[in-house]
Amino acid sequence: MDPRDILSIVFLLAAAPFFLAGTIGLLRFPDVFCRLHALTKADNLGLGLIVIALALQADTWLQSARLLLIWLLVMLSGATVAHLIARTALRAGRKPWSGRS
Amino acid sequence: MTPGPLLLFDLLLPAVLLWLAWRSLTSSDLFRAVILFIAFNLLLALAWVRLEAPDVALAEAAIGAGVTGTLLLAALTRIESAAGRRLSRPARWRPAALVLTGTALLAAAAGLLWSLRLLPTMPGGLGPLVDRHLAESGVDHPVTAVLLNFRGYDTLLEVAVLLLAVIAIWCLDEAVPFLQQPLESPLLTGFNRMMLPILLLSAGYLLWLGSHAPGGAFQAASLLAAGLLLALFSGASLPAQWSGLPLRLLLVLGFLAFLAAAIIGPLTGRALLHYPPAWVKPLILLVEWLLTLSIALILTATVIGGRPTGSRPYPPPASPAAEGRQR
Amino acid sequence: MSVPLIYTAAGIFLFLLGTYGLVAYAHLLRKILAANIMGSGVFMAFIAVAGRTPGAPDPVPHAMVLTGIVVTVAFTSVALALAVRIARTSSRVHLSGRDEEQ
Amino acid sequence: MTELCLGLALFLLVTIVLGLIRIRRGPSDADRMLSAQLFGTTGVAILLLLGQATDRTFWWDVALVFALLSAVTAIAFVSRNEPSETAQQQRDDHGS
Repeated sequence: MDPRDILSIVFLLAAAPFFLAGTIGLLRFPDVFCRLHALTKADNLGLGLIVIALALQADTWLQSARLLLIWLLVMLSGATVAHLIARTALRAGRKPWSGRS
Repeated sequence: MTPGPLLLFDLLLPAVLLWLAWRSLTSSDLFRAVILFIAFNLLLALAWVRLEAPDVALAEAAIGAGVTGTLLLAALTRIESAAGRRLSRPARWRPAALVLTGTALLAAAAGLLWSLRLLPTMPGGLGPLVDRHLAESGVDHPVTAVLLNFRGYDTLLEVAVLLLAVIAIWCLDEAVPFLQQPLESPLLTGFNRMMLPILLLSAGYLLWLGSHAPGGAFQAASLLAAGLLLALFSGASLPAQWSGLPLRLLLVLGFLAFLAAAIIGPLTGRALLHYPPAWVKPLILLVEWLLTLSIALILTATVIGGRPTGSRPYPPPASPAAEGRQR
Repeated sequence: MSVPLIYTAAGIFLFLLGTYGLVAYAHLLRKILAANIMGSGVFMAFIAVAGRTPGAPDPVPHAMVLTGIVVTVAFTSVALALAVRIARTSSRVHLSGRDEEQ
Repeated sequence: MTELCLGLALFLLVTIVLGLIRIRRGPSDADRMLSAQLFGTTGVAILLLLGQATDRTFWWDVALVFALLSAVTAIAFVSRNEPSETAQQQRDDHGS
């Protein structure tokens, strides 16, 4: 097991909790805005760690560049969509959650 | 035997697909049905990946995630603005009818599954035949060779079907404003300014890829169509003088190019769609490029869902009354 | 338990689910969704059966299913345009003569 | 290594199943669109892992298409739900 494999395994194992956190946040949080918060965690960090792990395994630089591009695109569209959904919810008069309501 | 986790994956994915399809059909609120259907399409692309069908997975992802979702949401908006947002429940069945239909469906399922067991696993299918003639097809990827050369007839008529779809839609109604009121969000325009070139490049990448790996005209066209839709969402529209003859020419261009390539055969003493061996490769590339452009415009036109009116841009901008309401 | 068998069975059940949806609902948009699900079921069964042959996957079913997916988009868009047209002219979205909400 | 990739892909599919609960329960349309967006991202992750596990990197092209198009449907949803959200939406929301 050369160091690259070990590092990849570490990163892959580190990615799992972020996806889990994203999903549990999606289920447990009280309103849209918090859930958006949880969703983008899965995007940025969960996928990012997977991309790093796979980039370590990639044989050529081109493949790791492709992985990086996919990750950047997911983050770009994730951020835009999160903003637009939050804006629509806010304009529809949905107040952010504040304590025991 | 497939490795452990993969088998579990293959058991869980169909179950999720069936559950999504069931929930999509039986949910009372229509919007929820559409969203569940979009999620169903997303996971369907994963099923094609598990079935070793890369081209189909690409097409499902590009068309399912990009065009079909937007098409359904746009149509739902128009239907609800015309017929109101009422929840609809399944028909109240008399018990006899329910039992009859239930048994018929289950009998059909049992029959199909039983016939599946009798199906002989004949070796190879048509794969080896295609591989033998792959060299003359002008491309290196078997699926593209089948699509554009060996079974070019299907693809030619398929583009004709797409064209007929646009003609049918244009006969029904004039184009309505694509948005009630434009989404003036600075983030969206910034996102579009970044995404449109990337989508254009990726479409070119998929098109170039099609000649030797999974990819091709249809997947590239749906990416281009998604780019055009993004532009439409931020209020862009084709100016009036371009939405007349030029648009119609571009829509028909792909089909005409394919037809011309097909007719070269009989003109030079060969069968229809039998390209002269000397310029098979350039011919197929040219046809694929023009097909991508035309199909992208056709898919976008189907989402706009109405014919261009000579005087106004296509699709017409949001009506001033709506703008008055805009904060 | 080979992988293609699971997906063929799933395809068959998707087709039957779509048939039920097509029959049970009067709302046009639901019928269009049901028709799409039926199409996906047929494609899944077709490719899964094709996947049973050993060796490299057979390109011909893949090409035909690819064509099928594109044609499905075409017919969905026409059906939706018709549904919108019906909704606009008769402010109802189902064809049944009875007026109660179906 | 491939075992871990497959295991993680299975784990991500399970998170998608959990996400289905939010689609079912989500009071407002925005929540449902949100979970569809999460499915897109998790789908990209699964595709990358499957591509690595089965050593075929053309699955990464499918992931690229997913990444590119995940925004289109969500923007279609947003443009549909501009301020004209009905009051029914408000009642829907008090459920959460």
